[in-house]
Amino acid sequence: MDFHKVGLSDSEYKTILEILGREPNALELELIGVMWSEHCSYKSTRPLLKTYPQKGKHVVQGQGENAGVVDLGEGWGLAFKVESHNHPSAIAPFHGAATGIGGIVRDIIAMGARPAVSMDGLFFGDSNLQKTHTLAKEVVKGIGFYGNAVGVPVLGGKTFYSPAYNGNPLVNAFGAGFVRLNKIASSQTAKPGEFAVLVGSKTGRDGIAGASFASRELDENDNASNPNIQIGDPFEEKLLIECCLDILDKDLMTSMQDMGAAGILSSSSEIAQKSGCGIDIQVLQIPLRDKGMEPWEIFLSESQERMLLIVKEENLDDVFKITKHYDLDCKTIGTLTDNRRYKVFKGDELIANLPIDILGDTPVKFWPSEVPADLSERQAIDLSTLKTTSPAEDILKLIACANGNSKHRIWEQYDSMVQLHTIMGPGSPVAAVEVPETKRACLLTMEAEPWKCFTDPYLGASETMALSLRGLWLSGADALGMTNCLNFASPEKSERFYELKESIKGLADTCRELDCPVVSGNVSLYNETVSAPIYPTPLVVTAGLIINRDEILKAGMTRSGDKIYLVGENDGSLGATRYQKMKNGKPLGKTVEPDYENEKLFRERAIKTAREKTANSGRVLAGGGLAVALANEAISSGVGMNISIKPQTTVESLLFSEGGARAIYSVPNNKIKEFENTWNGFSFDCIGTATGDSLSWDNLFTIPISDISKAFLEGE
Amino acid sequence: MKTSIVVFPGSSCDRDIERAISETLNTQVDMVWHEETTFSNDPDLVILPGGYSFGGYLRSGAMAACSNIIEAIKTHAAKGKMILGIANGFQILTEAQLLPGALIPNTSLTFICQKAYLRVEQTENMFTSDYKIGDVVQFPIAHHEGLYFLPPSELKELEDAGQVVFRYADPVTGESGAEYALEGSLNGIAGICNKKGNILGLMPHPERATFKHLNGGVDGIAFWKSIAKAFGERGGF
Amino acid sequence: MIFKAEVHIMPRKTVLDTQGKAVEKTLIHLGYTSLKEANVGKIVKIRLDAESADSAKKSVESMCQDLLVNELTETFDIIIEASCK
Amino acid sequence: MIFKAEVHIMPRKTVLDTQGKAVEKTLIHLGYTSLKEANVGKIVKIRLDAESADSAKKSVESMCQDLLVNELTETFDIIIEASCK
Ligand SMILES: Nc1ncnc2c1ncn2[C@@H]1O[C@H](COP(=O)(O)OP(=O)(O)O)[C@@H](O)[C@H]1O
Ligand SMILES: [Mg+2]
Repeated sequence: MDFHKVGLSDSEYKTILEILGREPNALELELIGVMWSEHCSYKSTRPLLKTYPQKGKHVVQGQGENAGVVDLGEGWGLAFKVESHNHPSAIAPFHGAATGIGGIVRDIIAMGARPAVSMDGLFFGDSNLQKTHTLAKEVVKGIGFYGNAVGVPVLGGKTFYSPAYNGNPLVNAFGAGFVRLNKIASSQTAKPGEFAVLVGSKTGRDGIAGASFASRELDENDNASNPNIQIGDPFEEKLLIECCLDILDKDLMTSMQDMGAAGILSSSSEIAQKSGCGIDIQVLQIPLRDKGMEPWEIFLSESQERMLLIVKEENLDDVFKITKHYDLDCKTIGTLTDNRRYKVFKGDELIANLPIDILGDTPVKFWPSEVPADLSERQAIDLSTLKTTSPAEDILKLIACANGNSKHRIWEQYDSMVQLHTIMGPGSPVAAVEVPETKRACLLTMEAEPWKCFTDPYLGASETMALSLRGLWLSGADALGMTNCLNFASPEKSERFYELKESIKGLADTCRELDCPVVSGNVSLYNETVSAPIYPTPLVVTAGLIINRDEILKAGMTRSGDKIYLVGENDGSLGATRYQKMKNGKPLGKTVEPDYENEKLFRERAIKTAREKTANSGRVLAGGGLAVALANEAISSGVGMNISIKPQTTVESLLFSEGGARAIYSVPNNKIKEFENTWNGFSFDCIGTATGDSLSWDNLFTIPISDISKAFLEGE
Repeated sequence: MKTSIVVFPGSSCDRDIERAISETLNTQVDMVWHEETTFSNDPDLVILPGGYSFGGYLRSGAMAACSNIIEAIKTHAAKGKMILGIANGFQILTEAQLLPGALIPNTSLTFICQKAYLRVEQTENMFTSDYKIGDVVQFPIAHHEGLYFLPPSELKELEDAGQVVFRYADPVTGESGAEYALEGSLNGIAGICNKKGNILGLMPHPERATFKHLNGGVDGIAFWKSIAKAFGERGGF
Repeated sequence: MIFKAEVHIMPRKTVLDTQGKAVEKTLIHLGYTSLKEANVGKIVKIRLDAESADSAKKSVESMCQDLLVNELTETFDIIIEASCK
Repeated sequence: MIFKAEVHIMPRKTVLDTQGKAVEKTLIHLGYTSLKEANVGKIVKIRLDAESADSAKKSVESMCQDLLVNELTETFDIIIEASCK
């Protein structure tokens, strides 16, 4: 069998021969090929991911498990992770997106947590194309189909349109769950002599070699007919959640692992290797859905809704009883051993026999990195092209544009309230969920800034991360940790690898400087079609904590008579902003340089403002800058504003620049003193009053709120 | 007062209801698996929760209506005791023919999760006595098959008998009717009861409008209070 | 003997077939202007053991009443076909 | 001439028919122990104007590809019948 067919390079194959001291048989070659694929091995990014700050006082479980866990206090932890399901969603938008939710939910179960929150990061092609809408509709339907039925609320997300995603949409699914800290499950605690038990769906031919499929570029014909597509069954998944939590609650398992990419192979080899064991698997024991499946197909199948549990002999009967109660298939498929070998038996016949480390300790790949030839072109910006002749018109356009308008048509298709713990759901800049049985609240922000990362991967990633933190701080939360999904093009092209490397550096530096450890994540490479690569798209989700949920400072709570404050500098950068993109048709210019000292000053004051309740409402400046933040605040509060502030540089920069630690607050008159005291030592300015039913700004413009609202809800 | 919440495979609002009634009613709560054939604790109130029983496959509620526990629920109903079906629970009640009608896909053909405003049309039952006729309340909805359907003649009978309890309405004017039903329910019907008033089914979720720190409002509290009242009057506590 | 049965379940004419209407609209939008009408229903294919085609049909009819069909909103046809296997 | 067409759309054999499986289990629970298998699919009934049965079929086939069927997960059959009306 040709090793190239399983995705191995000449040098990789040579290494394999050295390790084994013999040629692998066909099955062994398949197994190694998949485990050494980019998707399973992270071979291009492992050294880079090591540069992330991983430790923090709230971190209970960092990278290396199915999901990270942070400490929420009072005995509770939050398990969370974001995953990509880009390639499957490009081929089969409905099923691809649906199984994306299914996959992340199982990662959360695997930590012993009850899945409690989802969020979706969606990046679609040109919003003017019918094709984009058809695809988006299917993706959203798929997410709703799965998430609604499995009973996990969607608390927010991100939707971004750009022609850069035309052939290659991105679907990133975030999941989080609550777990008792003394009940955390692990994939590293199996012991020799224990049994590997497969629970859930039967194994079929769906999704075979999906992992290697996700490790290459999409070719234009992938639409035709591809057997790789997986179909999800949220009903089975819901039963799986209840069943696994039940077994865990009764202390009947010692270790657990979900089956994601490379199904049985990766779950069984990972659990054995991480636990320092070997494993014997009996292929004839695996319940099958299709006839005549070959062993390699069985091991690589990505059939959904399956979990691998490690169970002591004396607990097997009880485990079978519980799985029967939930009407789930359950079968003992293997035994943990102490010989550190991965052995597959077909009856009495030994059909694969590999050292376990060959599947787990995969090689690293170093790609050359080169500054993109057109980077300086991307960073050049001609300010004279950015003049506004009608600020009112421009604001309305920014509010109505595909990336600025309300996404309610999407999130109203998701159940955002099931589980009865949603404090702030989709539509608010920050999501918030109560921590079970406590007065605490966990806050979440999802951010991505593809334009800024395109013009400067380092600065863009840094700003993305800072933005996600500012939202938490402003709401009154301390950041606990973050998870990230790195969506990039082929690392084999040196200019693309540069973008990847620099983005990771931007995230790592910002996380380190601002005390936010990285606890989990996912990498999706080869996101490009023959026509073009996607923008570098690191997406982050940051989790925060508020001890007293009544101290959350929300947006959209401005009351008539409040004073409006701008905290932070008047100007950010117009580079790669929503406004600049609208004027020039493509992203140009760099965003701001990070200023960590300033961020920390902001952090301290923002958290204090929320805790002391000196503001009624607050909102950080994001896409569209100050003008759009004010407009959004006015419509969500239903009250107008009279703003008066002189530009220090240009009107455009004042209204529309982005970046940096900046926010608007609405402060009731009796709290002004306290508020100003809090912000002493940071630049702040009272810029107006909340009143009337228009947003007006000196002699620049007056726009009725009803017009802004219409633009926001109806779009272009 | 004793309550049993029936749990079907795929139910997802069972724990939500448990929490909502535990905080608002003085009741002992039992979770009962659908495979049971009887209620062991002789409940006063049986609740069928929302969610996707049996994955929502074939028709929402159709397969749950074939569960073992349904016979026990029918016996409970025949005794004039209370049954409440919310969302999927309502669908199960119609499929089990404990309430008339059927719930078919929303006209939008999409799932809809939103705040919904309902006019209280009837208070002569065991679930809404703490409201006044004409009150407009907000209970969130979250469903894909929530369009209430009944053939015209039976619909008229239902209306004439005053069995419509909640109807979708305009929050400002309080006017109710089909035009306010996001999913296209006939006559804007959101919830109905049987003739005796001991069985209520509704698509909106009162349990999601029970906790003030959550984002669903608090209009559901009076709903739970009404149930308590029904028991107070009958000396049930 | 093993029989194959097909149950064709369609929305009643008095019930708005929203799905059919939506399909119709989209097809016409896609350029199929010769389309007059589209209706969407469900098909259940069943394999069952029975003495005769007649008893197979009876059995399937009763499945329809018990589970497969909601006669308030749906109508159905049953097609029985003896299977070779 | 007006033709009636029926499209029977079923989940591919290699794809799990979760709905069929659930229906099967419930029917057996209801006592239909002679049941061997149940599969659930969709049926689309179409009326359309066409020159001939052949061209009607071609047209419906193309509707299937464009909208009605997801060939990654579903298979379909088309039945054409000339209509009297
Ligand atoms: N795909 C989605 N799913 C759920 N909520 C979404 C989705 N896209 C956007 N939202 C919600 O809409 C709001 C604004 O979305 P976002 O993309 O961040 O726009 P902006 O950049 O204007 O803040 C947020 O509350 C977000 O949670
Ligand atoms: Mg945002």
